Parts: sequence; C-alpha cells; structure tokens
Amino acid sequence: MEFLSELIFWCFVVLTVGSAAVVVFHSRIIYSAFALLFTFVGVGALYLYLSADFLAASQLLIYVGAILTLIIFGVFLTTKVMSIDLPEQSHQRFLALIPITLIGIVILWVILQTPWAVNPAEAAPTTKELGRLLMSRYLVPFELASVLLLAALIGAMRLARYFKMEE
Amino acid sequence: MSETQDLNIPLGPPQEKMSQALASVEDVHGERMRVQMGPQHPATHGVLRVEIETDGELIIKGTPHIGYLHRCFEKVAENITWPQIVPFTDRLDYCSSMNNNLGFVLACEKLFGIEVSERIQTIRVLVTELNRVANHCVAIAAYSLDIGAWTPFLLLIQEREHILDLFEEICGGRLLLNYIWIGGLSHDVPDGWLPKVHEFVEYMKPKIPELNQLLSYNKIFIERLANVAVIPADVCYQYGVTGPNIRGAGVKWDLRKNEPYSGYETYDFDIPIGTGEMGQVGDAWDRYIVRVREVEQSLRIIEQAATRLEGMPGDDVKAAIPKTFAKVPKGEIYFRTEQPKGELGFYLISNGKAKPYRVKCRAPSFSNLCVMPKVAPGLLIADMVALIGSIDIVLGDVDR
Amino acid sequence: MNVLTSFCNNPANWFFIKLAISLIYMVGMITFVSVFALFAIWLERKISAWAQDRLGPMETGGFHGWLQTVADMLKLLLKEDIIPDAVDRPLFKLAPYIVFASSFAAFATLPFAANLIGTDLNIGIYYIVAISSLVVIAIIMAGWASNNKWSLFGAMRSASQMISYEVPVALALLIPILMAGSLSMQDLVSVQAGGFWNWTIFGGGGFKLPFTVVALPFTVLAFLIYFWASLAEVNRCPFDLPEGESEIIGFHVEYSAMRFGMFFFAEFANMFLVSGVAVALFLGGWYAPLPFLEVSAETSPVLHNIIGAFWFISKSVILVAVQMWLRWTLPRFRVDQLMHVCWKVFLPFSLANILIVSLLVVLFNQ
Amino acid sequence: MAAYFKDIWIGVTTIIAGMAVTLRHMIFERAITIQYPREIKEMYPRARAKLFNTIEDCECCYKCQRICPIDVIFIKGLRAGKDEDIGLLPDGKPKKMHIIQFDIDFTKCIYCGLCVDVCEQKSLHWEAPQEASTVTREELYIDFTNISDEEKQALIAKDEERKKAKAAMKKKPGAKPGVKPAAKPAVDKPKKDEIKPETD
Repeated sequence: MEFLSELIFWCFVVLTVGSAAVVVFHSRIIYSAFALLFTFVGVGALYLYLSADFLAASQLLIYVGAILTLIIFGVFLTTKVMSIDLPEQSHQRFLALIPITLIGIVILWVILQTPWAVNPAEAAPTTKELGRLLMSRYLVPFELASVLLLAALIGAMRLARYFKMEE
Repeated sequence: MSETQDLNIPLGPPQEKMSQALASVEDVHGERMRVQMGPQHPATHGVLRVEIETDGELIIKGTPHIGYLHRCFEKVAENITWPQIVPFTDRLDYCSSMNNNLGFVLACEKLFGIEVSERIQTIRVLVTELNRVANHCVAIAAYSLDIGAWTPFLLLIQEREHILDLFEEICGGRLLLNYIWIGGLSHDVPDGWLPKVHEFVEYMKPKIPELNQLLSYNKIFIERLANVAVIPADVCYQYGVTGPNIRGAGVKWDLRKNEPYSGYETYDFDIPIGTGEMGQVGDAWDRYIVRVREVEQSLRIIEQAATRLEGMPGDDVKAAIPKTFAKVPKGEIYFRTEQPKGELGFYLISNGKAKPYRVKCRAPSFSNLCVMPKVAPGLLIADMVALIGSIDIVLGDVDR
Repeated sequence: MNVLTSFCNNPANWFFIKLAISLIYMVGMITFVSVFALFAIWLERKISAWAQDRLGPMETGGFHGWLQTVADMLKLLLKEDIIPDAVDRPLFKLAPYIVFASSFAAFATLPFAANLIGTDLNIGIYYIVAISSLVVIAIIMAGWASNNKWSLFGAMRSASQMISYEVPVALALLIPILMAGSLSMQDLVSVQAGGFWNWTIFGGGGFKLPFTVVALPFTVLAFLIYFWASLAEVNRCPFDLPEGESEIIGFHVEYSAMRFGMFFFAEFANMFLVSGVAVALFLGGWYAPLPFLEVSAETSPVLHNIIGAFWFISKSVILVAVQMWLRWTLPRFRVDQLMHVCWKVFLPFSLANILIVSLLVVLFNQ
Repeated sequence: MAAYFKDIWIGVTTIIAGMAVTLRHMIFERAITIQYPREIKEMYPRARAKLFNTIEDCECCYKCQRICPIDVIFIKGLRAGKDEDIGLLPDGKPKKMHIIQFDIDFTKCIYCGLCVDVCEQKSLHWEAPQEASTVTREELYIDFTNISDEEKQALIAKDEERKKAKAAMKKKPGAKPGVKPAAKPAVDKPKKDEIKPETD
C-alpha cells in the first residue's frame, strides 16, 4: 500500500513538473496558460499529501478559479495572440548566466539549510486552527491583505469604466 | 443600404450616453471584432445576415446584408397574368398572406375600376384581421423566443393554430391562402364558420391577459426591452418605418384610420400607440406592447365583422370577377394598405394586356429593416436580437 | 470464508479494501450520475411539454417515452465525431473531459446518506466550491479551441458569469456553515436531524426555538440567494447566457456527437450537484421531513442508508424540477443585467445576511 | 433606494406570477397534441391537400394548364373522330378528346387552387388523403391518365393517319404546303429518370 501511495504521489509530481515544463517551454502562449491548470491541480494534490486539505482546496479555488482565469483573459486580450512567436533562442547567454548562477546558489543554499520534515505530517483538521490564527495572531496581515484587494478591486472598476456618468 | 449617411438626429438619453461611450471606445481600443450574425442564426428570423463590428459585446456597427431569399417576385409578376400574381403575393410575407392578397387585389380593383359588394368587403376585413392576429401571434412568439422565454412561443403558436384552422375551413390553405381574388373571393364563407369565429374571439380574449402576466410585464422581459433600441418618431419618418414600429414611437398612423379602405371607417376600433410606459417612447417594449394591444383591437373588429356578416344576405362572391383579363384598362396606380408589419404598397403599371407591365412592391419589412444601421450602434449583442425581433421582419418580405 | 475474514482482519490489507470500496463507489456514482442525467433530460422534456400544453416524448419505450433519452444518447454515441479543421485540436478534445471530470469530482463529498458518501472531508463543502471552479477553465478552453467567434463570446460570458456568481454562492453557503460550525458535509447535515422544523432553511441548523423564529427570514433568504445564484453557476435559465441559443448559440457550438454529450451530461450532473448541496445544507440532507418516516441506524443500518438516500435524492430531484420549471417560464437576462443582479442585489443582501446571522449565532450561542 | 427595493419587489412578484401561469398550464390545461398515426385529424372539405383529376370527367379544355402560374400541369389531348363515341361529360355533352397525357408535377405545385376553380366539369378537384408524402421525388410526378402505352400508341398512330388524310385533302386544292409536322414527339413529358432532384 505504501507502494500505491508512492505511485500516486509520483504521478502527481510528474503531472506538476511536466505541465510546468509545458508552461515554460511551449511556444504558444495559450498552451502555457492552459498547462498552468494542471500545474495548479498537481500542486493542490501535493498539498493534500502534506495533510493541508484546506490549503489544497484554497489552491484550487483561488489559483484555478480566479487567477488562472484572469491569466487566460489576459492572454485573450493581448493583441494578435495567435501570431505571437515566443523567442526560443536566447541572445545574451553569457550575460544571463550571472543572475542564473546567483539564483541557483541561493536556491541550493536554501534547500541545504532547511530542516526538511521527512515524516508525514499528522492528518488532523486544520481548518478551525487556521481560522483561529487568522483571526487572532495574523489578524493585521489578514486585514491588510483584504484592504489591498479591495483597493485593487476599486481601481479595476475605475479603469474598466468606459465613460463617466453624468454628475 | 450598407452605408447610411448620418442624419444628425437627436437621440434619446441612453443612446446619447452610448454614443459618447463609443467615442471614447474608439480612442482607447484599436481592435474590433467583426462577427457575422447569420445567415444561419436562430435570431435573425430567416436568412438575414447582419455584419456586426463589436468591441466586446458592444456593437459599434451593424449592417444588414439581404438577398438570401430573393425570388424575383417583381420580375416573375411581369410574366404572368393578373390573377396569377395573387398566389405569389402570399409568399411575400408568409405570416400574413391575407393582407398581402388584399393589398394587391385592392390595387388591381382600383386600377381596373371594379366594385365589390359590401358583403365581400366585410369578409375581406374579417379574414385580414384574423390574419393580423395570426401574424402578431407569430411576431410576439418569435420575439419571446429571442429573449429566451420558450413557453410563450408554443402557447402563442397554439392560438395561431386556431386561426389557421379557420383559414383551412374557409379556403383550404393554411399558410399560403390565395383567398382574396381580384373582384371577389375564392370561396364564400362556409356554413357554421361564423359561429366558430365568435368562439375563437371568446377563446382568444382571456389569452392576452395571460400573456401579459407570463411575459409582457415580467420584470426580466421589461428590463431586456425597456430603453433598448429606441427608434424615435423622426427616425421613423426618415427611414419610412411603418406599422406597429411607428405606432410604438408614439405616432398615431394607421392606414385603416387615415386612409380607410374596404370599409374600415365603419368599424369601431382604436389605434394603440407606444407611450413610453416602461422606458422611453419608441423603445423595443413599446413596439412589443403595441402588437399585443393591436391583437385586442383586431379581435374587436373581427367580432363586429362577424356579427355584420350574420345579418347579411348571401350573394355570389365571384360575381365581380372579370371573365377575362385579356383586355384591361391601361394606367398606373399606387395603392397602399395597412399590413400587420406596416404599409404594403403596390405600384402597378398596366399597358392594357393580360400581363402587367410593371409590378413594384413596397414591402414593409424592407423599410423597417433599413433603420437597423441607424439604431444598432451602442447596443449589446443581446440587444441586437431584441432589435431584430422588435421590428418584426420576415425575410420573404424583405427580399421578395 | 476464512480466507476473506483473515484478509480483512489484517491491517496491512485495509488499504486494498478501502481502494476496492472506493472504486465500487466511484463506479456506482458514475452510473448514478449517468442514469440521473438521462432521467433529468427526460424530465426536462416532460416539464417543458406540460408547461406548453404538449405531451413530450410518448413513443420510445412505451410509457411516456421513458427510453427517449437513452435512444438519444445512443444516437450521440454512434454519431460521427466531427472535429472542424481549424480548431485547436488538443484543447478541443480535452475540454469536454475536464468539464465532465470536474463536475463529477464534486460528487465525492456529496452525502447521499449517513454512510453513502465518497469521503467525508472536513472541508467537504469548501472542496465542492473549489472543484467546481475547474469548469470555468474547461469552458474557456472549449470556447477558445473551437476557433469560432460565437463560442468565444459564450466562453467569455460563461467565465465572467461563473466567477461572479461564485461570490454570492459562497456567501450564501456561509450561513449554514456559521450555524453548524463545520465545513464537513456530514456535520452540516447531522445538525438538522429530527423533523423539518430543524432544517437550516427554517432557522434550525442545530439551534433551538427562540433563535429559529428570529433567524427564519434570514435563512430563507440565504437559501433563495443560493438557489438563484447556483442557477447562474450551472448556466441555467434565466442565466443561460453562455448557451443563449437565440443570441450567441453557445460555447459548444462546434461540438458534436459524444463530445457535445459530455457537456450536456455535465450540465445535468451539475444541476443535481447544486441541488444536492442545497438539500444537504438547507433542506435537511438525507433526513426525512418527519422523524417517523425514517429508520434509525440502530434498527437496520442498511435500511437507514437506503431510506436516507431516498429522501436525499427525492428532495434534490424536486429542486431540479423547480429549476426546470423556472427555465420554461422566464426570459433570459442580458450580460450587464446579470452582473447587476449579482453585484448589486445578491452581494449586498448576502453580506447583510451574514452579518445578521453571525450576530444572532453569537447572541444565542451563549 | 426606494426604487431599488421596488425593482426587486416587482421582479420577485412578476416571476412568481409567471410561474403561476406555467404551473396552471402544467396541471390544468390539457395537451393539444394530436398523436398522428393513432389520432387522425379530420380535414376540411376545402383543404388543399392534393390535386386529383377524375380522368373520365375531364374535358381536356386546357384551362387548368393555362391558368397555372408555374406550369406544372402537362396535358396532351387528341381530337376524337366524329364517328367515335367516347362517352359523356358530367354536364351531358359528349366527350371530344382523347387524353393521352395529364400529368401534374407536385414537386413544383404551389397549391394555389386556381386550376380547380377554372375546371368547369369539376373533374380536377382537391382530395384530402392523410398520407400524401412520398419517399422519392419521382413519385410526386403523377400521371392521371388511365390508358396503357399500347392504347396510347394506337391513338397517336390513328391521329397521325387522320392528320395525314386531312393534309392530303387540303393538298388537293393546292393550299399551303407547310402543314405542321405531326411527327413531333407526342408526349413531351420528361422521362422519369430524367427528373433530377434539384438542390435547393
């Protein structure tokens, strides 16, 4: 049974990484956008393996339901979306090598430094605890985030309006 | 018809707002989408193609392209004899064949100087008003379908079926009737038909409040139509829009009252006009409700005509039909009648021979459709459907 | 027999047993959804026919044409699968599966009875809301891949509509969640035990009398908002703009054969899903309207589940029938009116509703 | 604000009113569907369902052919000899014509009823069959004559003989030489396999 569980886990890993590769490497931007769907779903499934079920559902709801839709709309609204050819060749290879090496070093350092929890997390309902934390310890960031979103909402509405109503 | 010059007609407030919006849209966005609505589209009532330029769902330009149903009516009519044209007039506006027959026949009778008896005139009024009810049933039904309500469609088609049954009994045809002939009628009224007409009127009367309850005063329906696709009276004058459309714009113009024919002056009926009850005068809802109220008025006329006929002695309905059309008076004439969709005019030139020299048909649907490029900018795609439905076109009539 | 018992008793094998049960449940659920979709399509035809003084299908299968949709499905299966030349083939082929899969995946936490539930996640209702948002992407995919302007219109409309209406749906669902204090479907159902006066729609939901009377208008309002907004979620009339036969024909205009059938199935599966959620959260789930109409788990666990499933399904079917009744009565909204109704009517009402109900919950919970 | 709530109120009440109407139709109104093969609706006597020509009564006056606006009636008659007695017409006059062709092309007929009206013998009339539809277009090209091909050929031959005799009679005084050639195909109806389905 361990084997089956592992198998499913690796299936999701392949799904996530494979679709992420499509997102990065595909030459047509619309395919990249739709491949993101599978990446998000795969990441959500990986959250489930960490017993973070609330987070998994939130991942689906927010990233797939809202953000991905937004990205796809963005792609649609890009002019001449059909004829965009993403450059497949890089021009300044050596120049690009410097930041990439730096970033790689940072990531490697983080990976090596982090004390990874190798035992599976305890499967316990996290929802109530999350709610408590958000309403007590992390109240200010939570509220700040909502204020930020509200401001973004209002700004978007202002931008989207075609014309001024008569005052 | 593809390009219409701008006539600088003052528009109502919502459209003004929309045209302002359009101006700003043109500044901001460079790209528009050109969509072909039709010729195979469920809301175009036939094979009409509307070429629309949209920005999102907002229509910037809507141009009707016609001719997919062109059958050369006028040219065909020059090659057949006078009485043979009558069945072809059925096919102009196939929803109101009787009225087309009557328009052509009255023009011919005036040209040839034929007088018909009062009884024939009364029967003609009766059947054309019946057909007006049937036509408005189809118009309202198809409109409700356009707006997305299915049930009124089938309920109204059901009422229309009763009228078609009456027609089948009186002349044998259901849709294409060929009942009114030059100088008379194809058949006399059969026995037991007039009581059926009375029965139908009694049956139909309560159906209109039911329709109002189900559809006309439904909030969603009102919201879809009120203030949408406003055609003001001056635009109607300029584009030759007639029928319920100009009456919906608040103009009391009905040839049955203004230029009475076939004894319409002796009947007691009103002309319903749009009053801007739910929004602006001349919006889609006004045009719609005028049709509903016209059904009521037509039922009144039908009742009066049927009562009159019951008291009238029978005579030969074919007495005044000329024996031969080989020699007819020379001359030309333009005669117009009030068809359910608007003014139906026939311009006939006779050179004295059995076949007409020229037949020109002024079809109401064509003129009504012409107003579309004027009204379409600023509508949403869903409003375009509401516009096409509310001016009630039949493509057979537009293309001829 | 002994082998089976020992197999079952070995904890190492429990995983396989669980897997087998899950597979059986899954297959059973697919069967149920398909049969329900067939039945619902037949019911839709019948209801439309009755509303329009017609008879509807009468021939196929004898009694009232009950086999008609089976025949239609067979026809769809046997039809040529036409894929237009200019479409985006991979996406075009993929979209119907995603639509069907996501609407089907949500059935996992729908509680049909006390033990008839795929998995009683502790975030059950949240999971349903989340997973049904996948449909949006699939519909956009279908509309885009069709390479047809009309289907793109449909996809755009659908996406904007479903995203907007997720807000009032979620807010309305918060009311029973607030009252029950849990996201688990079975918890949400079990607080409504014992007669219809304990149902959440009537102010019950785990609370006793004084609260019930005060909260009654607000819970009813929450139910109504949920029901109407869920109509938009599943693209039903009067919110059927993505299909909008008379305007834009719909996002699936280029689809034919069974690919179209998948969209069709998914629509009816979704109808059952939203009705099922409404039943579970507002209308007492699998509890009978009156307590004596059900069998307690002590007397017979099997019968308890069967009777429970009966009540759940019949309540859901009634709600589905109401959805159909609405469809055959009302005209369609326009795009801007749709948004108006969502943001300016449903949203303020549901927000106020949440405030009031949470206040009441706090007041009466002490 | 008042308008906002009023709008919502009107919306709710009118939706309920509409639903009441559909509910009434669902429950109280009887379905009007006629289940066709089992229930058959009586057709009215004047119904323009299908033309039928009682060939025994036909005068072969060509009036229907002339009035037809779209020329779908094809008639060919041969004058009977003075000595021949081929029966009487409904109004008592003796028949004068052999009808060797009376075809109506129902694929083109527009059912206007003009031909029925001009028929003085009432031989061309409307019939109301319940099943007027056919599977092929060829079946809609209906031949109403009741004579066999041999009889037809015999009649044509006889007619040609008579015409020749007439021409010979006329030739004697030395009149016009250009008599119409009687050899032109007597039956000018298209052969059945020639009627091709037109695309519409």
